[in-house]
Amino acid sequence: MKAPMNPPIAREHGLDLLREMLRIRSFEDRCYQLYGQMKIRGFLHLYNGEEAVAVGTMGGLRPSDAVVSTYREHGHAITRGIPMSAVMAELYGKQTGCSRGRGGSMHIFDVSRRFYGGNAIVAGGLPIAVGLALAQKLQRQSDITACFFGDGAVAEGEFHESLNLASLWKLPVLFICENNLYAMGTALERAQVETDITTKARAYRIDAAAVDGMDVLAVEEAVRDAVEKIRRGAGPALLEMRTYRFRAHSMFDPQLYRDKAEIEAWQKKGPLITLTTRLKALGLITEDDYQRLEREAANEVDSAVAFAESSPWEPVADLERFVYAERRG
Amino acid sequence: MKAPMNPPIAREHGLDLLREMLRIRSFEDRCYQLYGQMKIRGFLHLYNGEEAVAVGTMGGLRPSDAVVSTYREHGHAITRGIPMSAVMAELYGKQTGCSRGRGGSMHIFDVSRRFYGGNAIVAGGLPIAVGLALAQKLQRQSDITACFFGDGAVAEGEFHESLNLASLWKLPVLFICENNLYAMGTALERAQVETDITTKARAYRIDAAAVDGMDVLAVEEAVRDAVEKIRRGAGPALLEMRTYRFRAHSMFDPQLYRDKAEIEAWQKKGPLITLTTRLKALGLITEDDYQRLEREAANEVDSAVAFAESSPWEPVADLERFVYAERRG
Amino acid sequence: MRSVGDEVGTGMSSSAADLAKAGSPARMAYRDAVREAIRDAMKADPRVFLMGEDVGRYGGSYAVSKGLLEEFGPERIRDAPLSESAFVGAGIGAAIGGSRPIVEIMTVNFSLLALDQIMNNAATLSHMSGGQINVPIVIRLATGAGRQLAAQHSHSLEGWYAHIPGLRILAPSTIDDARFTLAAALACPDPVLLFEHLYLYNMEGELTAGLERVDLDHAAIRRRGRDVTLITYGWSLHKCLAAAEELAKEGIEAEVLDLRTLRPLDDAAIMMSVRRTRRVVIVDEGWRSGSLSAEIATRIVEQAFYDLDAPVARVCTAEAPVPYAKHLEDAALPSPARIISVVRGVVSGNGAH
Amino acid sequence: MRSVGDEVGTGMSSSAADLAKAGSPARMAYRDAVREAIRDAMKADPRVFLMGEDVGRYGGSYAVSKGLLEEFGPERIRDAPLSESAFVGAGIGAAIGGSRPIVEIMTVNFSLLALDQIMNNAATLSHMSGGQINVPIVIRLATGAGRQLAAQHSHSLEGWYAHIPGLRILAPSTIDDARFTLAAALACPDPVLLFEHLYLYNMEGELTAGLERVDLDHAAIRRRGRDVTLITYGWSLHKCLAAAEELAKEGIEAEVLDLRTLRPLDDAAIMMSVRRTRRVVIVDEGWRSGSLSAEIATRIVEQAFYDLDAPVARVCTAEAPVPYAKHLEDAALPSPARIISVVRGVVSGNGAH
Ligand SMILES: Cc1ncc(C[n+]2csc(CCOP(=O)(O)OP(=O)(O)O)c2C)c(N)n1
Ligand SMILES: Cc1ncc(C[n+]2csc(CCOP(=O)(O)OP(=O)(O)O)c2C)c(N)n1
Ligand SMILES: [Mg+2]
Ligand SMILES: [Mg+2]
Repeated sequence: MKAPMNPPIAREHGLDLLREMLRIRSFEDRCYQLYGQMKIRGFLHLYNGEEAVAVGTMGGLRPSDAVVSTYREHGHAITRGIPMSAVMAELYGKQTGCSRGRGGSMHIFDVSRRFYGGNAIVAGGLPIAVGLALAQKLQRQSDITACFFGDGAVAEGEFHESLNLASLWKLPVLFICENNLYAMGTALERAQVETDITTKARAYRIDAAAVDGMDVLAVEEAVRDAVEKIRRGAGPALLEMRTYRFRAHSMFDPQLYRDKAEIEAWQKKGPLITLTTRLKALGLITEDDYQRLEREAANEVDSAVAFAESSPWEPVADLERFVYAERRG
Repeated sequence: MKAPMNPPIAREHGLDLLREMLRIRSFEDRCYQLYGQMKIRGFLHLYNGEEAVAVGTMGGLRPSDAVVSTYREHGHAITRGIPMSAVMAELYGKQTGCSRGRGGSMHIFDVSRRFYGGNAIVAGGLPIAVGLALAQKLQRQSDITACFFGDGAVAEGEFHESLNLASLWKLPVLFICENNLYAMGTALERAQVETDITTKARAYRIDAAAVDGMDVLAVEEAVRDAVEKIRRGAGPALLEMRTYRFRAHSMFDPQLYRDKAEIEAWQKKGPLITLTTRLKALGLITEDDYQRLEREAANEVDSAVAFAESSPWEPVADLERFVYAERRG
Repeated sequence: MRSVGDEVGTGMSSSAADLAKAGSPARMAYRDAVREAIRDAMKADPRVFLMGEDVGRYGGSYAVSKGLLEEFGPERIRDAPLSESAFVGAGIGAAIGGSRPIVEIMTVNFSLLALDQIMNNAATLSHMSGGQINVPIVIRLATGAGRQLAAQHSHSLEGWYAHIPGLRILAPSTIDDARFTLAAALACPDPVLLFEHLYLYNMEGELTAGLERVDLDHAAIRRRGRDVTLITYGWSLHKCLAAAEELAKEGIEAEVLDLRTLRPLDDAAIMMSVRRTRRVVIVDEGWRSGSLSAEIATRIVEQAFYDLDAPVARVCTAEAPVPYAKHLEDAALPSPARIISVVRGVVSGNGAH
Repeated sequence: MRSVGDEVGTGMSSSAADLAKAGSPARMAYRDAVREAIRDAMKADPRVFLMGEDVGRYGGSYAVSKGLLEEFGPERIRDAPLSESAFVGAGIGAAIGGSRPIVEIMTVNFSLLALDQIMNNAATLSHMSGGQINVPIVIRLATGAGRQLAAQHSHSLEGWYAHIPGLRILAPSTIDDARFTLAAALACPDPVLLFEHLYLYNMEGELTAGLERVDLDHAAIRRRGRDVTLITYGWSLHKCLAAAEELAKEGIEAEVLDLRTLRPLDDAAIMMSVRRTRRVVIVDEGWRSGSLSAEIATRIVEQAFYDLDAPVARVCTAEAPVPYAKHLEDAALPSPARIISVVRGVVSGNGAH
């Protein structure tokens, strides 16, 4: 696993990274409460513990790059720049939601930000990402496509087919595997005989590296290197982000498959703690800074909730709207 | 690629191997003619050039082992012991065919010989083979399952999923990849970025070796070693048989994608030539032996054709028979 | 067919023990009935095993298999990787190889990834091999919408699967069927798909006293009525029963026919009821166009056209991917209210030609 | 909708050049018409590319794309590995990304491996994203039986695909449609599946002089008749036309309606014909139960019940995996002979209620 080089880091940048991770954390914590209040329904998969992956990755992308995500995508969406209010309204199922209430938690879309969703079929997004990258290459763009997926997705046939295709055609795809060690209740080593995902990637001649997914600086650095190569036309790359999900898989998960000790051990090296400790040690931020950012995040979530609460519902008459495009040709 | 050890070989054994390969060759050549005469219809995929793979592999299996094959399976079926007459009758679509005329060339079945077909979906047989091996393991049998597939199948998601499953559960599967360098008109290197199939197998922690598929003795030896390990409970193994198809992919293939020179070069190292040359050099057989075996094979094919010609058709009234089992429970 | 009762003596009693927790021995939730059916089968036949994603450690994504790993161990309660095509195909292979797999596809939505194995292998091997091979696999799938799971997680494809020759498609919709259909399915040499609507798992009910087996072949009248026949299955059955209660207050007596088996369809039971009531409303949760309701309506026209006093009507799901928002999802799915208004139309409509 | 004619001037003339080989400029085989349509599209719009197994070096498994690799190069005529799910999904992604992919799935039989991408992505993305995304992908699939390719290679699933909201399903069955449907499909922002029956490729015919475009929305009456309406599509259209000729000799004038579009269905055209002839036989190559014929029959009952003088009848494929042997396969599929005898029954049947 690549060790972070601990590059010199500027206070402002450190604060930006911390701010983004706190925005995600407090959004997710609020979602958890709102689910209890039945404001949010359906499946809800929270990102707590994995914030460094989203934040470290998005920072390395351009607005014109494409992003394909999974059903655990709030963090990706928010740090990509989709307003919390539009995401929260979507979770409420409101007309002002980024998918007009049709998608919910698993289907956050914002084409204006090249955020191509939220996909609820494990590994279902990989071929889509390959296709977006194919279009980028055919159109001679210098943009790339970043594709998030979990360790469980690696067992699916679509992983195999997509990596081969991307590598064979040298497409500009950054595959980001969020290896949080579990696919629902199934530990990686009980689902896949080769647990080193970078080894698998190399079987498609794809450049791959494992990264400490709890260290946002390590993620940033690895993504910067990979993206630079991909833009140069070197073909796809895969980064295995070693991370951990602090909460249950979804709101229905009794977590019989892992014990508290394991969770606590990982929480000790959580992304917020890791970055804050480093920044404080370097004397770049104070506890006050942290408190302020946390408050700002909470306020942003408050107004997102207020926005969602006060937003209208899509008229029932529009149920079948958008099944087919409204303009033809 | 593993070099054959050229083990001492007995005349009888040499003759057996030659006989089996000649039986396949003359069966396939006759099929080619019969297709021209419209006695055989549908898709017909001939095995010419690959005989050493089937013959060298089947010799290493027990009658109680299971075999899963592809649509290019005449050679596997015949050398497995299915009477030529039953196979030929199937190609004629007759009631006496091993699948009662319902399957044709791509769907040869003989459960009494644990020959589980003929599958016309590329890679479609791999999960079935994994399942047969799972049943063997659950039932504490010492039998194994041999699964044939082509280089093209390796690109399919089912290859990925099946190899992982077999390795994860340490199932007794012998994966035999008949790498003839082409999937229809698509050369391996234009379809897959990693062309060494043993490298891919190792990404599932599966023991793999490349074998000269034109040398039946090399195939025999590699299969013997692999099967012995698998029976010991070491889990699955994969053998990449480097071979070549002498005829078109099917009867509709104009072969625009490869040139005569390449075909001729491979024909020079064909399995029949390779073995015959060696046996003659060792003074184990004479040209007369060869001629005799060729005649015997031709005669066997003659009577298979006669049998097929004189066999009855399945009554049309039985069209829907066997869609569901006739006995319930 | 193998008799379930013969084999489940111990199963029944130990299940009774279990169920004591859940209240009276005869009362149980659909989820528990399915679990008991699996336990019985595992005990009755060592060839039986359960395989699927998260059926073991996790306890089943709908808690159906909770506790079974502890009872039967990891070899027979097999957690599978995310590889639908491979583990469904492996189930087919294991069935051919003499085992009796119960394969759980977590939800029908993921079965699309295994469809090649189901259509091209499970459904065809017997016929294509001239009857040499049977594929006694049982595939269990959660199906249906209504939980705000959005477009990719709300499919109702059981009627669509019923298009495929070689498969048997069942939809156990009562506690009795949940408790005993599996045994009949395992005893059947053909591939059987059991569709369990996700709304049913929490449904509680009484197990019919003394019942020890059910068959795979017959529809069942769940409510008698003379004015109109509601033909349905799955969770929609319970919507129809609710609608029928309301309609009774208006003096409309609806007969409710639970198809139970979607392939083959029990034409005899359908026509018998239709000939009596002469009016039909078909209720199914599939998208309207090409849903099972179309096949049923067509068979009624083919076999009982002159017995109809009104056009066959149907209540199905709107022709759209199922949306997340509650109000939109509710509007998309069949509801007692929609069933009632359609029935009113059919019954009041002048039937004279 | 974009006008094809506006763009294909050069395409037409150069195609004419090509076709000179094949005889008179206006006469061509279905296969060549499809190829010309692809050439036109490639020339008219640089965003268009063709992707699929063996579309390049091999020339297309049905020789449809023969010569296109040489003309347009490997970047736009893309040979794909055996990875149906990935390259169909990649087509969807490329369409979202602003390209105009024509994805060839060699045959519908292999599309099962890509069904998750088609149903859960292509068909849902527009609705699920609140209309932000269109998926202007065109997927071409060879379909149908009749060539003794046996169970796994003889599926007719176009009617089954027509169950899925969000997709447009077309079945070009004439030289004109083969020549011009693709352009309309590429101009449409929705995902379009074009089903080409493998028996059509060798069919030759005259291109209607002056025709420059066709639409995606309307059925077409291919033969006028007053006694019965044959509703069909694809290769079955030509079986129906042959049957109609025979029936005419007996004085039975059959109207033959070519659906052209299977989703959405052109209800207006169907009902208009049915109201005139008052008798209907639906012919489709799908397995009978749950075939498209069921949906059509049901719509007729829903919308024109009182106009019918006889029950709707249908001629479909037997409920079995399609067998290899010629005599069994012929018996399994719809044939002019079966169509004729069913029509005779429907016409002679006493329509009085
Ligand atoms: C094809 C498919 N199979 C099963 C599921 C049910 N499911 C949803 S999430 C999940 C686990 C995925 O694990 P992983 O890929 O590691 O992502 P994570 O949830 O850990 O972020 C499963 C099995 C699904 N959504 N899609
Ligand atoms: C899933 C699937 N896709 C496409 C086809 C069409 N097809 C039949 S054989 C073949 C090539 C397979 O090549 P390979 O696996 O190398 O086997 P070979 O024919 O060379 O023995 C293709 C593309 C198919 N039968 N199944
Ligand atoms: Mg995970
Ligand atoms: Mg090959």
